[in-house]
Amino acid sequence: MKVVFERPEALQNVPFTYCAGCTHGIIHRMVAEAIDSLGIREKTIGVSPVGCAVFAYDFFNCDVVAAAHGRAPAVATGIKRSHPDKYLFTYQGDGDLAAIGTAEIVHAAARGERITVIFVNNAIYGMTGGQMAPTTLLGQKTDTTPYGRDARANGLPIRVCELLQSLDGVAYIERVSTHDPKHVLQAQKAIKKAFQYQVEDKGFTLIELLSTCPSNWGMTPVESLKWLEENMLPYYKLGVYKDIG
Amino acid sequence: MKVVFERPEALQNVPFTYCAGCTHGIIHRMVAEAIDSLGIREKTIGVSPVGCAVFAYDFFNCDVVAAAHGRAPAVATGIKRSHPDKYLFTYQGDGDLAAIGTAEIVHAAARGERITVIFVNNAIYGMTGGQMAPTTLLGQKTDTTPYGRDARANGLPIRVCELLQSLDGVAYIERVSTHDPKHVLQAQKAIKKAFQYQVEDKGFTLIELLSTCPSNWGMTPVESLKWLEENMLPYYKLGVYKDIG
Amino acid sequence: MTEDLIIAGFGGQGVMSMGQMLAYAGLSEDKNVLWMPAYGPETRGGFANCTVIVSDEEIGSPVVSHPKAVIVLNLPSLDKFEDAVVPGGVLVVNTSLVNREPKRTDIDIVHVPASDIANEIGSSRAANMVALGAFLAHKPIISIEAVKNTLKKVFAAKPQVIPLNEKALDRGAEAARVQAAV
Amino acid sequence: MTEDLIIAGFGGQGVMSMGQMLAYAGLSEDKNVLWMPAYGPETRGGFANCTVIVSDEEIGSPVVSHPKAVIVLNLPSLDKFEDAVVPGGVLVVNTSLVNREPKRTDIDIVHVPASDIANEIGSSRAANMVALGAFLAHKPIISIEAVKNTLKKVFAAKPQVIPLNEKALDRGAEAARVQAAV
Amino acid sequence: MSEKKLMKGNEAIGEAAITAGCRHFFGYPITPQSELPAYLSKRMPQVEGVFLQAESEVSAINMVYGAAASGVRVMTSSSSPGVSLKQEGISYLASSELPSVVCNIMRAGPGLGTIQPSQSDYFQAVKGGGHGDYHCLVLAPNSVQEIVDLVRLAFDLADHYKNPAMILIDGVLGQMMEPVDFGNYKPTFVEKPWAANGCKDRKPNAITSIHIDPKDMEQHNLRLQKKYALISEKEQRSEEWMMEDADIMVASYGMTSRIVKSAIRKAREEGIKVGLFRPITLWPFPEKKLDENINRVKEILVVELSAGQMIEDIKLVNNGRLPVSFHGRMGGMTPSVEDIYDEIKKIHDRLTVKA
Amino acid sequence: MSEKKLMKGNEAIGEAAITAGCRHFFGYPITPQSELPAYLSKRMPQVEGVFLQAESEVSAINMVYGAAASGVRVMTSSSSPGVSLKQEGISYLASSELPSVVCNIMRAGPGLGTIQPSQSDYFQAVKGGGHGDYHCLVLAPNSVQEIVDLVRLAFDLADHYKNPAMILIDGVLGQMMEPVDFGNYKPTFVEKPWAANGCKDRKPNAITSIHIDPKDMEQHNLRLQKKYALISEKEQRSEEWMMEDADIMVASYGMTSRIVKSAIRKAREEGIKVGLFRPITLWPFPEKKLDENINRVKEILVVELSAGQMIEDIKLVNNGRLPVSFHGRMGGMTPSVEDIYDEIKKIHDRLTVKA
Amino acid sequence: MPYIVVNEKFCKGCGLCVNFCPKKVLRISDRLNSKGYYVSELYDQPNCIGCAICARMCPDVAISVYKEDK
Amino acid sequence: MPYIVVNEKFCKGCGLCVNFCPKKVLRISDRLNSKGYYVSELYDQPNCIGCAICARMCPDVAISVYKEDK
Ligand SMILES: Cc1ncc(C[n+]2csc(CCOP(=O)(O)OP(=O)(O)O)c2C)c(N)n1
Ligand SMILES: Cc1ncc(C[n+]2csc(CCOP(=O)(O)OP(=O)(O)O)c2C)c(N)n1
Ligand code: SF4
Ligand code: SF4
Ligand code: SF4
Ligand code: SF4
Ligand code: SF4
Ligand code: SF4
Ligand SMILES: [Mg+2]
Ligand SMILES: [Mg+2]
Repeated sequence: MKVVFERPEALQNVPFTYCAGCTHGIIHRMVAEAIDSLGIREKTIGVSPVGCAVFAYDFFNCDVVAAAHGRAPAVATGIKRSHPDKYLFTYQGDGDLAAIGTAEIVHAAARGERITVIFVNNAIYGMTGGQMAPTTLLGQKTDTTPYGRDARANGLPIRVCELLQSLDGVAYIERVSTHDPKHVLQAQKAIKKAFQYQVEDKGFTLIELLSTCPSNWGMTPVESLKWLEENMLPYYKLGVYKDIG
Repeated sequence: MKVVFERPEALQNVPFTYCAGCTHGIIHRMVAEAIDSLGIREKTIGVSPVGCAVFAYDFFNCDVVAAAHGRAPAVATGIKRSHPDKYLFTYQGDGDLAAIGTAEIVHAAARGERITVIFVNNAIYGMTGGQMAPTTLLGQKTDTTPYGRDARANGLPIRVCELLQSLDGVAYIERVSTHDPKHVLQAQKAIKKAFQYQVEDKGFTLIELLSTCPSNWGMTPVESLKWLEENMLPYYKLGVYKDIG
Repeated sequence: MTEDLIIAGFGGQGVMSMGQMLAYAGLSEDKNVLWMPAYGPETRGGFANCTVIVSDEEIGSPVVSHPKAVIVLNLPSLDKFEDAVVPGGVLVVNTSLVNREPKRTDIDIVHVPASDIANEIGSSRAANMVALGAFLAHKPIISIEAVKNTLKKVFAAKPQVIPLNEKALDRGAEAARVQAAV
Repeated sequence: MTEDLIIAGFGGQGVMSMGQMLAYAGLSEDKNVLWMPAYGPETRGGFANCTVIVSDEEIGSPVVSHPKAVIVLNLPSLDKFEDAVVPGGVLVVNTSLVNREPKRTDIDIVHVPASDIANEIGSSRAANMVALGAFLAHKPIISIEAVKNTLKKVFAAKPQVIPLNEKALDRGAEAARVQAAV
Repeated sequence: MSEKKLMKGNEAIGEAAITAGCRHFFGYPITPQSELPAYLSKRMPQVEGVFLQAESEVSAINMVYGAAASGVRVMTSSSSPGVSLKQEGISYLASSELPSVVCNIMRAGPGLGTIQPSQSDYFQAVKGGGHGDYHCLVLAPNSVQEIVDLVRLAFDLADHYKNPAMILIDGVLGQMMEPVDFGNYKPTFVEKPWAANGCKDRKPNAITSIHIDPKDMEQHNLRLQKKYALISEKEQRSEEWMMEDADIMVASYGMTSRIVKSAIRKAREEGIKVGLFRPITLWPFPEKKLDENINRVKEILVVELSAGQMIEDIKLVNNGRLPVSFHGRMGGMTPSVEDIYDEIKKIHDRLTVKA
Repeated sequence: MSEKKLMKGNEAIGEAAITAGCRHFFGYPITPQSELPAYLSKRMPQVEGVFLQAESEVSAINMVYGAAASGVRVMTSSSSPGVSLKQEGISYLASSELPSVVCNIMRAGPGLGTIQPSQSDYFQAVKGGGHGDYHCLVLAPNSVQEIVDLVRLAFDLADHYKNPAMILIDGVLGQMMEPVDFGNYKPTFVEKPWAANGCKDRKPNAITSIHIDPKDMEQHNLRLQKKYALISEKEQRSEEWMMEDADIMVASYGMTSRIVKSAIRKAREEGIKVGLFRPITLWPFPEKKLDENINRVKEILVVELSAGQMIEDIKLVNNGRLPVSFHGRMGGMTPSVEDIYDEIKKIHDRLTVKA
Repeated sequence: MPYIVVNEKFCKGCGLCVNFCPKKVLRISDRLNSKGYYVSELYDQPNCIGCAICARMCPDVAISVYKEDK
Repeated sequence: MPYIVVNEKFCKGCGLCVNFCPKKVLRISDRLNSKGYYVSELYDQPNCIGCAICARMCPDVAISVYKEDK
């Protein structure tokens, strides 16, 4: 017998601290597999966010620097500019990347910073207990939109891929999802391609992954995937937003 | 004899502190005329930036609040949410709006904040003596790009209209120029329309104005307008980027 | 007279709301009350506990290192708080989820299969109320009546859950009384 | 011995570079030197002045309220600094742009039509050097030779401007000497 | 008589603000203050107020700047790292003299640290974490009821002095529940003719903090310093508890002072003459009362959740008169009643030997 | 012997950093420090270093965080409002123990203020403008030559103690030119096995400032405090000038100390026994030397460009022994030699009457 | 015959593997692990086709998949 | 006949009006204003057509334009 699927080397052998059924875990695995498949684990440095993935340094089996909330792209820039021969990825939630970290992500992209951004869009602030995120859908109830998100009062959701695609420094941006095995496979390819582009020194790369938060959405893990599919996909259209090839 | 052109009421009767030939002055006049033509001077509150326009409160004949560097959209939001019946405009340079203030402008636009943003793009930091701005062109020499802006080292210029157009809260965005009388007329119409949309409560409006900085570009005022036309127009394409009508 | 109590379990067992209920009830009896939560790290599903103080006097420290009573709803909570109870104090143990005997011999120990009883009467979620009933039967720092009245106020919006909770309190109290009688 | 000097004019008159030139020259003569700029507000085209201190001793305060010498290149600078000069000090005035007589009688006043002379010899930009020449002729805190040597170093990259500047220095010095002779 | 409600400290801040006429809140989520935005996101719409979650703390404080400049009562809140991000904005608020209320529900730093309670932002709050010479009014309640009282006071003082006011509490106080009585308070509203809210029938108003000519800027600073001196003269507040006959003074503020009270009770039971001096305003620091008390007692113990910050202000007033010792916990840990009691006992024994 | 160059203070910072082996600079323009980024944007490419203009001060300090975490020598600089924006980042650097150098070329606050020189960010620098209990090493040169020496020292100390170091000067010192000698200094590089620069042939490194369990966070804080105590023991630096026989001690730092020196010269000419005590490290504050001097003199005058900030640290060491008076200017104004002389004279007369 | 192994230390009983297994050969057992989760189990091994869909969807990377060496 | 008036207090002599006047009736004079700028002047009034292009391009809003009342 041969093992055809096992824990990738780029993951530490410790359990995640994510809630049961949270797709953060699937995304971790895919990132680790991309790193392994390119054989770059020892040359890869991750930058973890403030958000549920704040402990990512315990999970990835490579060097990891924990950034302040929203600043991962700046931290990654600092590292990349010091070690241009290393591969950098940031792992960021939607609050981290699209709210407090807006300037940092826009400018890292505009600079064409040679980093790979793993952007986990779960339409909520997971870690702090379920407040509205920039990506929270209209009508969605959260801790700080108790009556449902209202465009006038709370603003409209931000689509990050669409926002960044006009920037000349971007080499590759794609939005993928984690709600079923087929989409997970696609997501996996996208992540690998992003790292590949970095290895080839093409420019800034970002993969947005639609993800769940069963705890704060108040659903079971299976219900969460369904909710993602039915509610997030129509607004957050999957696909390649930029690819310089 | 009748006066067919005179200082608008919405300008104070004091000289500007801008350098000779700086198009900041033309833009001030156009904003003031838009306000006058809509008869909203007493209901208008301006928010001035940190940049050469930091003293705008001395020039506009309406209430003005001076924001911290880059934060004018947040300040304007604070005022608008307190006085929804008033008309708010921010007046911001490219450093102010597209560098340090990136998060604030993106989110004000995403929220569909009912404000009008007057965005003065002169491809440089005027006030601090000519450093690179996010909008500085490739190859352009500035105080902090002494060898000319290099994509790899300094990043690529940001096109603000293109960046913001994907946001659902935006009602109207147009890029105009100040380099000759014809374009000034167009610019004037655009500014008026933006205020008009605000009066009609349509959403977020922004007018980007290509502008000069004779002092830091090291050119005469007339040369500056030519340089703008020849160098900025090809990269910063004029036109309407969004108009919900 | 000042009574203090720590209630501990894991997130989702209703530890927090149970403590709040007690504090509300104390307030309705015109006592000074204080409720203080202690959460685990920002990540989910960890352990949770809260402190409740009920007193006739001004309440000083909200931080109680040696409470007069502890209610533990699961094993890790027993491990953590057993030693904290003051000598002569009370320890209520949810035996459904705790598979060892407490070691202390200088305190009163109330055993109550709270989760089992709760399941029996219809919802595992009511285990907290069963444990509370058991505690109050043993040590009536607040009357069970006051807690029931509080229940009515708190659940005014969804009255359907009131009977279950009342029943849970009663069954818990009963279990404690039976034990005392033994 | 410590010599201090304030040079004032408006932005673009070369006030700053003139001061720096003097400081460089002082350094080349192995003196302690200090150059300190004072700009107007962040907006452009305002007034500018700088302080130069040349000394055999350790230099203390860079802020000089009462300098031993002042060079003013325009009227507002005269208005601002006339009173500051210590009694017995020197005031050099660019009469081309200053249309009033200084009021002080307790100081040496050197009149020099610096802008006119500069225009005459080919570039209004050299007015600063004319004024500097005049000052040094009157009060040789540094030799004009040292300044000329400095010029050569500073403008090593564009040697074509050196002759003009040398000429400016000489013409300024000449004007001061003529005046002294009169 | 009004009824008592059981409320979390964070929620009480929100409700107190509403009763104080505050209808504008701009904030960004952070533990352990999240109950406050959650509460206000429910309550503000009910009173036709504005709750807006900003994209960051930087943005939130600048929204506060705008709202305050336009004359309304406005509040923001955060916890330590978030408050660090607000420092530029707070310096601007102070310089532009804009009345506003900023809450810091402190957690343990430095860095990301942990979400447990702390008092290690004292220096930042009272010495000025931002640039320049300025002061916020800093109020440090120690119970949920006092939170209500001081939040209201903060709004009134902020308006009166045209100055930002800060509510400084730790995470425990923010998250614990106690009964509160909202009583019959009426806010003291003042006219704000300086506000930028449209120049109908008057000259335009300008709100700014730039005074480019240093002479003007110095005058501006002197004006501010004069105001600070006045505030310091008029607004010092503190509590003395069991101090009448005390030999030992324990100085402590906020939640920590309640642990101290329990320790003092215990010590008093054993006849130790010890009392509490509790600053309620951290700035202005209650120097006058402290000074009086220092003249009466023999030794001082300072207890804080920090490496020792308020102790500097105590020492500055003490000016060498009495021995001052310190007991502190860090990183989210809190001292127990017994710990503090032990410290008191040690001092007591020392004093007894001496005598 | 190496030749002397005439350089602006801001440029000297840049060149000193390069000679100290710093090849990474991240900054954002602000007056009056713009000469530094301008200089380094020219110089860094010449030495294969990195000059990057960040989109904001917040971003710049976090780029510094990344570069420092990856083990290189790195610097940023700004002026007062910009430094306020860096406070969260500085707290993170301190907590994660990342060696780095931050320059603050102070201007007058609060708010936007003006671009003229000031020393009103002393509290922010030494007490911690960010959240939590932490310290930066704070060095305050008073000449362009000393800028060079202390910038180099800052890099060496930062590496040695794994701590951020700050260069605190005012705008005058940043913009004035003086001769400097770059001498033959060699930086003391240390191994950084903890750095996150790729985990080849070793276990992965993690750089973080979160310690979610308060027990761990307290231990972390205790470790930091221990380090700070060690630094305080070893790294206090100060200058005493004409103090041997002085009755009056004037305490002053940075550029201001030079005005004081001129005033002292003037006073000495008239036989007044006065000397200068100049803290060179503001943190750790030179308590030991100060203490010794206080035991010798009769009165203290503190001179600062602020409403009075360092005076608190002087008073804490003085602890009531001597009278302490203050002379300060604000808003970008500087005192004249005469002003300070007058203050000295006043004290002298007072002391003479007394005697 | 292919089979899978659930690392019970890692499994949180979320049920995603169960939900997506095309062969429906997985279920949540009544075994609690040390963290208090009911773990997933392969109750019908013979029908497992080793497609690894379960493993791909497992957020806790708790599943290894084995197949004949061909 | 149309004409323009330059507010000499405001004019900075930038020359934009001169550059854009379609009739070339403007020039920079040799009069210095109080700020030290050589101000613009209408030296050929009869040919001014009152088109206001100069005014529109004046960054210092220093120009007023007059025309016959029709
Ligand atoms: C400066 C600062 N502000 C706020 C916080 C509090 N905070 C921690 S995580 C978080 C948001 C997390 O949401 P997201 O980025 O979407 O990640 P998720 O947990 O959903 O994966 C916030 C606001 C903080 N730690 N620091
Ligand atoms: C927090 C902060 N950072 C930096 C500065 C310095 N600063 C003043 S204006 C300015 C840039 C101005 O450029 P821009 O916004 O393009 O306006 P312009 O002067 O070109 O019109 C900068 C960086 C500041 N005042 N505050
Ligand atoms: S809180 Fe939400 S995002 Fe965070 S680990 Fe739990 S389920 Fe995942
Ligand atoms: S510096 Fe440039 S942008 Fe600023 S006023 Fe002068 S010309 Fe205009
Ligand atoms: S998907 Fe993974 S964690 Fe979830 S039940 Fe299956 S094996 Fe367990
Ligand atoms: S490998 Fe395929 S068939 Fe086997 S258990 Fe997993 S999902 Fe089911
Ligand atoms: S355009 Fe205006 S400022 Fe310029 S020269 Fe003409 S009148 Fe003067
Ligand atoms: S109005 Fe027209 S024609 Fe007359 S001066 Fe102005 S630009 Fe020339
Ligand atoms: Mg999220
Ligand atoms: Mg600009």
